[in-house]
Amino acid sequence: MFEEQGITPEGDLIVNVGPQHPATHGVLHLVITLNGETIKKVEPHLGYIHRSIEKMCESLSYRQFIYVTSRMDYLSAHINNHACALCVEKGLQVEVPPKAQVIRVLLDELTRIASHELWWGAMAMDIGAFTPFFHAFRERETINDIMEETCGARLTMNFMMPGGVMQDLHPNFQARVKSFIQQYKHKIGEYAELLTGNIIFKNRMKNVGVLSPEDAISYGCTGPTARGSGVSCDIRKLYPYEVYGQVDFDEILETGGDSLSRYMVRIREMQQSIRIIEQLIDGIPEGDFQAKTKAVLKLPKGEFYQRVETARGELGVYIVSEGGTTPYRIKFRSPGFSNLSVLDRIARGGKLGDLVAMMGTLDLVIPDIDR
Amino acid sequence: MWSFSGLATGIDAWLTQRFNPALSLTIEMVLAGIAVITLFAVLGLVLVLMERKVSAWMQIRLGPNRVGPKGILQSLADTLKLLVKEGLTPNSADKLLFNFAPFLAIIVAMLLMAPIAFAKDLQLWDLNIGVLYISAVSSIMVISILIAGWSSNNKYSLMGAMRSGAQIVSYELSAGLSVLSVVVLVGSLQVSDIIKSQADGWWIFKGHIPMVVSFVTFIIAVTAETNRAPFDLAEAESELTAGFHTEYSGMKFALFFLAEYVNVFIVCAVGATLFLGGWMPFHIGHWQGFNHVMDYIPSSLWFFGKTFLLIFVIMWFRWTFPRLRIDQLLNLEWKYLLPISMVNLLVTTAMAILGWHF
Amino acid sequence: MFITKYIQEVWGAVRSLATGLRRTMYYFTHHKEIITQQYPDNRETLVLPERFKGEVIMPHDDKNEHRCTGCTACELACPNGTIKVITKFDIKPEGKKKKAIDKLVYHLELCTMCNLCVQACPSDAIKMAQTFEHSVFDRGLLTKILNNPGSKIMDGVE
Amino acid sequence: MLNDELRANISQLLTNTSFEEGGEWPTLTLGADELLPLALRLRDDDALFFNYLFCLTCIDWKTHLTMVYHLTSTKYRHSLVLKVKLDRDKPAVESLSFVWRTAEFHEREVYELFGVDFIHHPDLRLLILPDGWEGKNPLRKDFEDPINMIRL
Repeated sequence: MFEEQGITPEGDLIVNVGPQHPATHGVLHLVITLNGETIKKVEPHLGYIHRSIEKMCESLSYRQFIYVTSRMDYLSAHINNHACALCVEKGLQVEVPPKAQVIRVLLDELTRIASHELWWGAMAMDIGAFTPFFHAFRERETINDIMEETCGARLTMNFMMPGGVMQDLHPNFQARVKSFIQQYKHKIGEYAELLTGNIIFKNRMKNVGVLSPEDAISYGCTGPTARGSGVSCDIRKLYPYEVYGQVDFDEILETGGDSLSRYMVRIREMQQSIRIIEQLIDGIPEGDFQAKTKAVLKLPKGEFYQRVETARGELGVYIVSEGGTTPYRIKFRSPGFSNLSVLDRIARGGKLGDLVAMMGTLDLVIPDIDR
Repeated sequence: MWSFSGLATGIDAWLTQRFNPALSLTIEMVLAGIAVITLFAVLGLVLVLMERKVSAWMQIRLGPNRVGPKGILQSLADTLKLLVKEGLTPNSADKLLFNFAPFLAIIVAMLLMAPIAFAKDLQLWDLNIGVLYISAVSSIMVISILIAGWSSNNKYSLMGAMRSGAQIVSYELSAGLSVLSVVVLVGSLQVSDIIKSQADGWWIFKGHIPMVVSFVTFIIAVTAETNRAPFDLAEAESELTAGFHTEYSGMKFALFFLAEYVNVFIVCAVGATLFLGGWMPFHIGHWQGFNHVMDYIPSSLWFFGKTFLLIFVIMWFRWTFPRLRIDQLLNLEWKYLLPISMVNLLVTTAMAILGWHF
Repeated sequence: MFITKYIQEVWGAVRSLATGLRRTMYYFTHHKEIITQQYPDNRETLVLPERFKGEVIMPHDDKNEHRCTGCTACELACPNGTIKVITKFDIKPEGKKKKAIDKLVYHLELCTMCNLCVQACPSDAIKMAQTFEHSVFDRGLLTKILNNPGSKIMDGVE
Repeated sequence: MLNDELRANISQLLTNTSFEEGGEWPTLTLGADELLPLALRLRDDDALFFNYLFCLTCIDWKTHLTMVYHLTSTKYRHSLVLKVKLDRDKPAVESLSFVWRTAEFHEREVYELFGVDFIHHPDLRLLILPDGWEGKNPLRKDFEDPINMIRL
């Protein structure tokens, strides 16, 4: 009888959070065991948006499969495409022209800012502040407009292709990015006023969902989630790709391990992205935006692994090729999947209100987890 | 000058002329009821629109602007939508209590209208324990929320109701204590007495810092008592989807919604009455000339102006702050607000005894 | 001391809240900052960038001629099977047979606007249009035939 | 060269190891029963310190299955690939979820997509697929689903 009503024999409530729930931002389904307000267990049930992208990619050619990956982590679609393009290039051993490299990095960083903007607004909404959401979207909208002008789409651009990028930058790109940087620097102070400095917000975030560095590594957490615990894991620094080795930026590390640290990592990371863009925007090299590639791409027999840093952490693309025009097996090591697995560990003992704060700062994108 | 008391006595005289006293009393009661219900409906429409506009402007949006000129008929359209929607009752819910809870909420809100002085001589019932009556009746509100949460047979509703219970019961303390500090100064619980005592200046100005402190605690406490953000844990939508009214739909949901807004209006009216002089115009001590000029502004305008100012403040809070967690919410009350208002009451009492106020 | 710490705590909290309130008040009073676009009303002035990927179209010139040779490069490039090229054989005046398109069927409902077909086209016959209001009541209407009826290939396009 | 040092180090640790040629990182192929002891040694040895399993997957080679483990060390920044050949009809391998906690979710994913049985896994259930998909293994090459799979 108790089982039917969702009560454990100990008298704890079993509550379904999701798949339709305002805090899950998608179709994440968490089954949580609650003792009063205190969380005893969190069990994720996934797959509500599982499209088996890995299987789909097995029947698509090396040029075609890239567009599918935009639908994984749709907030950093560019970076997903970038990872796939890099992995194919690694197999083809194609040298990407310098101009294409700079364009890719610029768009990556803009995507990262846009993704963090959305995270900031959505996380603020999770913990009950509505206004930051709209303020974040104002800046995100500017980036989307820039993307639209150059790539022709706002969310799933499919602008990267093996060998370079699909089109040259739009003539307005530089001027618009510069004006965006000005706008952004002006607005970042407002973010602090609205949320970062707020005493209620700080109390909601401090010592909530503490993740130790050992756990972060063992659970495979990457990106801002792990860097909030002081684990250095920025792929852009450790294994530089494209022009990341030549630009000057800091890897943001916070040592608290709690939700506030993860929050601060992302806020400071946005400023680092601005720094990277500022260094690159004036010196876009002349030349081709695309390397010459064959009409039909064939990867040599072998295995290729490429890691990139998306807005959420380390994305790994693992292509196993049999020498054909389509990948034999492709695996996307998505950052959200590993980051989600740590939720049970950090949520236990917290309050129900803490769960949304933790989910907010883990920055879960459900299509990225389900793939 | 034209006054509401003339109108009331006129109606009374006209009725008693034609009917026997019992019938005329009944008719008067019905008239008063109709007036309150009309006020309810108007308040609901105005406050919902106001909330939407305030939130929109704070969020760099335009807000409703399609229905009617500048969107002023938006809430009417919303009401129409809610009226024609199906009111679902979950299968496993306690049907009687489930359907009763929204009515209890609205009845409580209606009862609270009685002692509020909307303008000079416009008061339904000036009973001698007016403020106590408001504190007492507003506590019944929590019962309707608890009934709604319990009878829905939904875990979200239940948790929302339990949170709300803990919250309202604790915040009633500091709200009561800050009300009490005014009562101590006035020496009466009657609403008309409280307003009259502010003829030479409002209590927030006359009462030095202790009154300001109790005004601030009052605003915080009533924000919590009416379940408004940042204390909207009972319906924290990112945690409990909609809290105690998760299972409600259609008109039953609308009643809860209306009750929330009317409660906001009532607590702001009480705040305006206690601290800002109710319908009393802005008077400064013995500046007769200035006071006379102020008297030319109608008293109802003063009352509604002050009330809506306080409502705006509460909305301003809602659209700026994140929500508190349940333990922080209770910490705030028991560790900060309650000690502060207790010390404050002590100081106010000393002030009243020694006659230090103006 | 305990009391000073307590008061400092309260003061700091109140100040942090006041900065937030000041910021929202600023936006409440400054309506110029509103960025809302009133979409259906601004249809006339709405300009989409020329690269915007709305749907695939085949431009025709005023003589009702297009540039498509029917090489099926777009069909092969498409990851979703959105494009289907149906070819026929034209008889040229000099009696030679020449391959040409009969219909270029485009399934908008399958299209992900990935731009790969436009990239693959060797004769620039198709391009992306800047339309975006694609909703229709009948799904069949989303299957489009890109070449106009009676159109033929432009001279000089091989 | 980091990879060469690592190869030498591991060769000392293990007799009769054979590294696969090619690839970005040193690749070890081993039997299913050797995996768990080696994994523990790789993690606990101070000179190797492979504390981070960054990718765990499986490949269906039609004749057999291969488990692929990508390991790296956050201290020395060297990486290693472990491969375990499994029988296609009854694939079973020791679970690594006690060595690296991230393996728990990844192994559940591999279990449902490839049907690999992980021995001593704490909670081996379907993770992504809905109930009723046990034993169907959609990522295997011979999987057919005429309703949901569209072939172009």
